[in-house]
Amino acid sequence: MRAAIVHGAIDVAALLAEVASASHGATVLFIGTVRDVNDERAVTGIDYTAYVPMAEREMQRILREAAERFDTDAAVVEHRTGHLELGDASVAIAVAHARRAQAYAASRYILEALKQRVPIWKREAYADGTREWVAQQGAMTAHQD
Amino acid sequence: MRAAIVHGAIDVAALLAEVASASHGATVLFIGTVRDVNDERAVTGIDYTAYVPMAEREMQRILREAAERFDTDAAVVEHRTGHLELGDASVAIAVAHARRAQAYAASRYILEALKQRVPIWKREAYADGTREWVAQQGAMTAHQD
Amino acid sequence: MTVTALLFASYADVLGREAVEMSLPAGATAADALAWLRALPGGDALPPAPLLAVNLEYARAGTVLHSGDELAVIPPVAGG
Amino acid sequence: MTVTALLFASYADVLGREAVEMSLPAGATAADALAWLRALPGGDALPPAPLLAVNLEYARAGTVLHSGDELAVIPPVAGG
Repeated sequence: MRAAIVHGAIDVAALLAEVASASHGATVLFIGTVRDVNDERAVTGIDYTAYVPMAEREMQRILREAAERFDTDAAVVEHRTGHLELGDASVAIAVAHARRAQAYAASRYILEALKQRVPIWKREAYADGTREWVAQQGAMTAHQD
Repeated sequence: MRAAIVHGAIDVAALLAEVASASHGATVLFIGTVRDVNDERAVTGIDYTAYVPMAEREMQRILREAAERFDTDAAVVEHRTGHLELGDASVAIAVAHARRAQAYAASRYILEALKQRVPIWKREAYADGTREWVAQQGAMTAHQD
Repeated sequence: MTVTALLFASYADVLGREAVEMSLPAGATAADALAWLRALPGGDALPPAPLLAVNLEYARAGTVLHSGDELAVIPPVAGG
Repeated sequence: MTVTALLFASYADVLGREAVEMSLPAGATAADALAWLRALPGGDALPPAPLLAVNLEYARAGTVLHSGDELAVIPPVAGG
């Protein structure tokens, strides 16, 4: 189980190789890529930034949670920071499991938890030349007291 | 949307490239691989065979069903036949979608439908030297009258 | 009329072949073809109500066959 | 005592920097540090109750800080 913030292109083949094993019959790979539209605005690129040590720690915690819930022992997640062009992969999650239902469920769990609470931010650049920090819908936004 | 029975190794990178597009932010790839254990028996390899023209037709139909249910326009599935060793990929399904929930749901739908009704068979080889045709749990087994 | 039967996996094993040319009377159904196959040596190992396909589509046992049709007897599938 | 505040994304933009050394009285809480930051030029653009982290862990506003702690003010996240 490995979680990393990376600065260059994500090598999904390497992630797949990392979780591969003859004891797992099911592998689910999720890849998030930069879309050309968000909220009906034409997007031309995204800059991602992260609080790197906390983001890696939080992603590691999410992998441990997935391991407890879904009995996953083979999961890896990488999130890219810096400037991404349309179609570039911002995040990739690879999960291998003996059972396909758990592989899908763990993959989805990791993705949703990452979007909700890992300290990563994105600034979208639009076709009209403007740029804007965008919040993830459903993300935590205030501290709990 | 493409469905094929293939006879050599499945090229998952090619499948990912096939569904990639800047209009899709979420890609889910499922890979089914040969496990070393099934039903507590030590497996050493699997021979897959198919009724090829019907299998391809049925997989195409499943992709069309997924397109209707989940609004998927980018999905591809390949199933391999012949002799597979431990860890070899028997099936790969790549789905890209604007929305991650639909990408996951379509992927799962295609996989379950394939296992249930595409005419493909497998003969497992076991560590004790025996071989056996194995049925998929939950697969259709009798015609409906 | 002539109809081709295709057999797969364990069904091909029990009948010792993967294809059989069947000579059937006009109006014969998929069920009639199945009875014909079950009368072959080893054919009694075929289940009484297997999955059937006619011309690449799953078909009911009552489906009427036509000359040149391809009837497949489909063992429980195991793709994935 | 000295505590380092880290600012990210839109919060770094409004304060014009990504890190600030804060001199705080002993016993100060994360909420006190936040008030200190909000008193800086541009600081009133920070929300009154943002997400906070102390030493890489999400923390409540009442968390007591210690010298050398790292306090991060976390804008709504947007990974994925």
